[in-house]
Amino acid sequence: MSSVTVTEASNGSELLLSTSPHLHSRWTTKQVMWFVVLALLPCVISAVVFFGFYQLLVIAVAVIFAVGTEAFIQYLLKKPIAVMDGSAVITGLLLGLIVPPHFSLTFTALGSVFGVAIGKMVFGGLGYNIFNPALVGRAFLQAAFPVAITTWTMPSYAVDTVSSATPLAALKFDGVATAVSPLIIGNVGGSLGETSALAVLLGGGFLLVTGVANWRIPAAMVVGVFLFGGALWLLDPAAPSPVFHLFAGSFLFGAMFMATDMVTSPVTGKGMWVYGLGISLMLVVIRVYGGLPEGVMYAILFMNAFVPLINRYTQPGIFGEAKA
Amino acid sequence: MELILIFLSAALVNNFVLAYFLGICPFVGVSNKLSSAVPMGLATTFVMVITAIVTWLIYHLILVPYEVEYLQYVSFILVIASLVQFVEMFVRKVSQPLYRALGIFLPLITTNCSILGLALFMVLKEYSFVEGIFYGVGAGAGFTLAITAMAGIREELELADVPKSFRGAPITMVVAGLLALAFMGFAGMITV
Amino acid sequence: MKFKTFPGGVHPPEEKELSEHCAFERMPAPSMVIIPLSQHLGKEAKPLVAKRAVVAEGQVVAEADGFISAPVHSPITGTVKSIGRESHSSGYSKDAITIVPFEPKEGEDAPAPVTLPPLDPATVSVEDIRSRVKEAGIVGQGGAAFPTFVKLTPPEGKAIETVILNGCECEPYLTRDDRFMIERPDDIVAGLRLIMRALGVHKGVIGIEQNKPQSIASMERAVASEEGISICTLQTKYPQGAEKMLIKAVNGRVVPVGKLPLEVGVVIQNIGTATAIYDAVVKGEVSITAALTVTGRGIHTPKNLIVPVGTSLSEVIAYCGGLTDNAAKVVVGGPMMGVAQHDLNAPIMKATSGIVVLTREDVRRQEETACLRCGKCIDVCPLHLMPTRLARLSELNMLDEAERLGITVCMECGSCAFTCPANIPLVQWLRLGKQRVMQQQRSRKSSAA
Amino acid sequence: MKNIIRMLITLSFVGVVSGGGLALLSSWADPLIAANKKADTERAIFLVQTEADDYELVTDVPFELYRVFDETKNPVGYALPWEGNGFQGAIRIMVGLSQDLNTIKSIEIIDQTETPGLGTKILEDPFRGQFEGLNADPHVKWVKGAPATADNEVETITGATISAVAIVNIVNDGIETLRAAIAEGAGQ
Amino acid sequence: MDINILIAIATMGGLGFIFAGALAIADKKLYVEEDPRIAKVNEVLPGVNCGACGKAGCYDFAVNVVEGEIAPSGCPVGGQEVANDIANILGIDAGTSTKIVARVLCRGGNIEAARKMVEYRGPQTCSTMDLVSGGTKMCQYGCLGGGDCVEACTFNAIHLNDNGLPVVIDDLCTGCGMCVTACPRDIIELHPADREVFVFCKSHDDPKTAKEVCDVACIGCGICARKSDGGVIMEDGLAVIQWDKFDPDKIPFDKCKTSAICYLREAFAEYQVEEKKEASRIAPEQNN
Amino acid sequence: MKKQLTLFNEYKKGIWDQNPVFKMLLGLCPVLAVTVSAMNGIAMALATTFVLTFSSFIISLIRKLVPTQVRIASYILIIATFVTVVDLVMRAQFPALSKELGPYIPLIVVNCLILGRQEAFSSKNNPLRSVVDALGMGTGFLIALASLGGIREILGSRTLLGLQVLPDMFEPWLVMILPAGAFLTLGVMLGFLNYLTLRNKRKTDEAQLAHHPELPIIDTSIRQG
Repeated sequence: MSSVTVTEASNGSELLLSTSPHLHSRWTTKQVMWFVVLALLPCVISAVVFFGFYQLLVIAVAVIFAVGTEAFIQYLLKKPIAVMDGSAVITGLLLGLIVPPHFSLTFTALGSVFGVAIGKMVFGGLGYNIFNPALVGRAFLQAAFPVAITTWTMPSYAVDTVSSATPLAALKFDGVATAVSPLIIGNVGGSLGETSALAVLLGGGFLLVTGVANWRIPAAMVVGVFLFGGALWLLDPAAPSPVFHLFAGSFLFGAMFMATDMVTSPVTGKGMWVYGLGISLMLVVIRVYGGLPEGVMYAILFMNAFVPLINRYTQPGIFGEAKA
Repeated sequence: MELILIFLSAALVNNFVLAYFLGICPFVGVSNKLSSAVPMGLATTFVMVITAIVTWLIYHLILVPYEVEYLQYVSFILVIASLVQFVEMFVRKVSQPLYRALGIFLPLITTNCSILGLALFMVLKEYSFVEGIFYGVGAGAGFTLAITAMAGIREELELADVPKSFRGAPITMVVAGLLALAFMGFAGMITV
Repeated sequence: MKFKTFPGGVHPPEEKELSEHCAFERMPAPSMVIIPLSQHLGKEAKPLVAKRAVVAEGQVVAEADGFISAPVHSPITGTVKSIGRESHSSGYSKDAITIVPFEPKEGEDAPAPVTLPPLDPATVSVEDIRSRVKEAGIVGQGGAAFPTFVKLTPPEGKAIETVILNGCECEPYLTRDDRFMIERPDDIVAGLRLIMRALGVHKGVIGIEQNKPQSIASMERAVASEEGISICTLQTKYPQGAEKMLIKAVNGRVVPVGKLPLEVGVVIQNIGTATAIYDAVVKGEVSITAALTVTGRGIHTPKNLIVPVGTSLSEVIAYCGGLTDNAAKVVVGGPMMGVAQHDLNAPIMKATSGIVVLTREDVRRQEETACLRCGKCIDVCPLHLMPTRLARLSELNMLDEAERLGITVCMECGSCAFTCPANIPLVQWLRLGKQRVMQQQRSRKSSAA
Repeated sequence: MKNIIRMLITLSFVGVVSGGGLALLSSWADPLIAANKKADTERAIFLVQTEADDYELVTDVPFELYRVFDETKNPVGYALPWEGNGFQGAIRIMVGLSQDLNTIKSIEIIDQTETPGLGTKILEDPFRGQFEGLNADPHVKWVKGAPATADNEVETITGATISAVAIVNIVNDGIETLRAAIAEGAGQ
Repeated sequence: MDINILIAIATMGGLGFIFAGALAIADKKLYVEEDPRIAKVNEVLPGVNCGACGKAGCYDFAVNVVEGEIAPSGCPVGGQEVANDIANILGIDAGTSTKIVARVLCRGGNIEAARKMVEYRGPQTCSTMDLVSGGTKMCQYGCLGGGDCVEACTFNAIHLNDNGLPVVIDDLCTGCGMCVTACPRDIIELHPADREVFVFCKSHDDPKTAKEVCDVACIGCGICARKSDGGVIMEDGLAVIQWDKFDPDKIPFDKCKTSAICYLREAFAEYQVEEKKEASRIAPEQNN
Repeated sequence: MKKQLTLFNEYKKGIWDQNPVFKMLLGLCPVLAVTVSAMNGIAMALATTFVLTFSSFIISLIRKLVPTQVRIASYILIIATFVTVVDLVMRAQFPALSKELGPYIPLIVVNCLILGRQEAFSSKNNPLRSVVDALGMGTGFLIALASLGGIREILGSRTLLGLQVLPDMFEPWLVMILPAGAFLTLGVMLGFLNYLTLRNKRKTDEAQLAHHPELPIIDTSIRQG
């Protein structure tokens, strides 16, 4: 090795050393996350419009506790505090949007803490969780406070809505089907963010167009719901129609924001189809046969558990390797 | 139709592991690798079906006619213990690697509560012979499903940055808890 | 219009406009040359000269050692200053011969440059083409620097149908092949003819990415009257120029894992190689210069240059006006697969295709976060691997699983790391894992033997 | 061979000792267990038929049914144990019925596996109490989300609709079966 | 006697008899010969499945020991105690197992070794740094200071000192060699714990370069080799100790200008051990 | 081989060092299933301890007589006998408790803890030692079940041993008395205990470091067994 002066050609400052590639696309984790936050705004707005300003408080509490829990645990584990990547904000927002109107702030906070701590940080934080943290929080609330979380009382200050019961519960327990148009606009009973199909589609469309969310999962879910829901409907016209499945409850919200969560969905293209179809199948089965009116949350959590297996068995054949 | 419902009920709604806490030992112990979890699930299913058959016969042909139902625990467990020992010998003969992988858990399949649980529930629910078999297959399938999903998750978690003190059993229990939460979606679906 | 391509891949900013209009310039002889003995894939060459020996331009200073190896010639007339470890653009110092220009003393005469006799391309025999390519020390210009003569000597019994000339130049920034195609289309076609002769093939295809309209036009003119040679316009996408991807795009064939393109009846040569073959056979030139692009926003005047092999990076950079104030990274090769340099004394080698100097803005730091499992890397991997998983397996040293998932297939094209929003240094981990897996395979093999 | 004999002897011996010991124990325990079970049933009967003093098992129906008498040995109604599906599993209840089968005196849940704290509200008075003196003619109805208005209606439990509805269904099913049986002349 | 009791006895006795018989038959038909000593040996092993013995785990080690492929003292973790136990089971002499520990043969820490004029970006582990132009230290042979060995040690026996060099805690070190495998530069070696003198350098650089890149490099002058009567030989510009002929008393330690050859106790004496940093892997690199 | 522990230590090891639940993960089915309340946990643990102790005693008595092939079958038969005893007695004398613990009493038979101890300990040690070991393990089991049951009871129904300990304001978390709650509580508990263990170990390691400030130490003594 000869002398190592950086020659006069250089300006004397240090050079950078790293592996190839030396170029990088514009996407960053932060950007992906904040895009999702942005996409959730229409839902937040619809929640406030249809259910009143109190809901803003619920959402804020959910976000604050999610972020706080993440930061606190990162501090405990002596990891760099990375809450600014926005993932905890998303968890909080999502959780805030899937609780019923006028939900207790204490419970919201508890769900947030549980979702982030047990649903995410225990697994090692961002990128390693198996289950969608927001849904974990919601499932915990559902199991812990089943009455509170299925109480769809309409706050008096809310705008006029068709019915306080959720369309799905109305159908299941009272046999009352809700028309499609209020489902699209969102002036029906339900969780904060899920009622307005319009707002959900607006945000979801944004995610799909920018490529933040993979289109395959919502597509597979819609196909699935028509396939499985349609089959049951044809067999038994009393069952909800696929269109009703599509717009009622949190199907769209789940399809756009929950199922497409990168961390907890499959990484392979084929896997995404399997995953989406699986969610739809579970969803239709739970909605039609189950004891609960709504099943999006459980369907997604259930399929989350199988994502590692899906990934494993749908991994792409290596280019040039003989297909088995 | 009834038979299918029995199967689904045992496999999903009233999953032995996640709803009844049966068979937790192998569920925690042998779920760290898919390559051992799947055989374990299949072995358990196999033993379950055989158990369902044999215990039904013993119960209905010996214990009930002679009114010695109080001997069910002792007689059932004797049957199960012997059966498991057969399976153990068989596996050992057939595949050494599998025998090594399942390690001490093969003898402990004897103490897999799910198997005795199956026999007892079957008596409790007064299943017919054929129903009993379906129940056994369903319970086995449920166990296999749970342990396979768990093994998949745990293999994935090998790559994850799980805090040190939570590696191994604790995270497995947490995952099982979350799985149980997810399985709650099936509640109220079938009640056979 | 949809052009042919392969599934996967990325489209980084092309940045070719910095240098695509610059005609080749011949750089004057440098103050000193360092000629690494290892400028090619395979065994390094064996030195033939001693310290203080006087060598002539074009003289062989190190001979090929073994079948997969290539001789090395002196690019200048001069005196051997030293033989020993010197900087190398791979980042690790390697054995090299350092030659300083000849300074005549006491009426000594400079030795005359050594040249080879020109051959007539129309009549030259297959053996002559091969031996000339070998003698001239030509190595593949595509990046891997595989000794070209080996590729022209296919094993018995392999039927070759097509020669594909790789004019994709899919690496951003680089414009060397582009310039070759614009400036020397006829020589390229003649070179291709020679390759086809050597291999006994009647079909030649020149694959060019659609972002080089000038080249396409120029090459189309050149092949207009040529029987059996055609142009194939390809979609601009990285890594379109990788052998397997190019074959997939051009004739839809899939090269099996661990096999050469020969397996599907194809030989691929680079545009630069074809030119070099033409020069060696028709003009009798040996491989003592490198054609390269010096570009990037970190350099004052980007250029396409013909540079004597062994010239130090710093001299080339100085010739192009030096680095700008915000230059941050000097990459030898393209920005996707090239090597960042820590020592600008490293010499230019036969297969060096470019020097890209990136600025602080270009290499802005992005924080690394945990993998989001977005699957983008899987979407873009041209070899259909799961980069994120493999990288993690490699990080945790779980080699068996990595091997099972095909880590050794990876060609380190960098598409995954380019696209990764979490900014994980996937390529680095993959490379480490690959190395370890291969080491494990070797030790397994040796213990089995 | 010797080993085989040892195996046979050991296991048989253990079996014999265990079987014998347990037989002895069960001959002590069995009557007690039977008594416990009887006491359970009795307790339930007296809970659903408050003025009852005595009861007898009705033998000519293909299901379990007790006829209940007051202090003066006058029949006051029936106690009907009935089973059906709840949210999680089978629910077994005891239904106290008037002589004409049109009024429910009370119900008592004997066995259930409902969600603790939620489905188990069927055990509590706000719900269970609604059945006291409930008109069962033609059958019991349930309403959701609003207080009962008619005398044959019960209000379901918020959040546990299925469990509550299950009880109503079980009651109706039991009464109907019983009516059919009695219409055929049984139980007189 | 009560008929019920007789029935119970007959039932259980009969079942016991039948299954015992069945098992006996199965035992004959399906028996797989396994040396009972394997199980016994497996029991005395530490059971951490660390692979230090070079086998696929403790059970595999047990199989190999019983088959005589490997010596009873082959388990470095268990030490003499386990070796004796195994020997007892096998009925052979244990042989003496000397305590083996890892030794780090590089003294070029952050202070001694020159650095390249570059900023490295990427994972801060030795193995990955080694891939990128050989890390940021000028020396191509020395310690990279990324702490791969610290990570690799399951016994917490290696720590980095405040000079960025790993040090071994003898009491905790089991000589399993995990650190040796982890080091991409091969500067960690296993030695008997009682060896006191080492050549703390692996550099084959020529004297000029060696001096330039590191203050404590072996520059290949050969003085130690000449005085050592064959205890030290020169290999490609590097002094290498021949342990069978080595005698520390013959080495002129003061003649070694860089103290590349010296007593272990002096080699790292002035540096303190830093606490093992849990988060060192993910800590963000310094800003540019 | 291992040194003989004193009887007291033999007892003590089951409580923490080899706690059947927290350290060895044995007998998890009842641990999870019956710990809806502290009382249930305690009852279950007592029943288990009873079976464990008696079967340990019997098995260590006959340990030399049983051929290996029918070892497991004989052991489990003995265990099952004692379980039936417990079951019959409970059904006869404590019908309420028997109803509560439901089908989990017979499952004591297949509690891996019991068979595990027989395999690992009683079949190799004398009756006295076996009984002491069984009692130790039983105590450890009791501690685990009682604490898990206690936590779940407090959070799930805001009572402890049936007495209300949390104010009415506190809405009970029903999830705690559901299966999911059992798994989660045990998971978090195990994690926390692991954390304590790891921290202790790190402390001892650090103490060792502090003990030798100038490193490394030359250990010239060759280990002689």
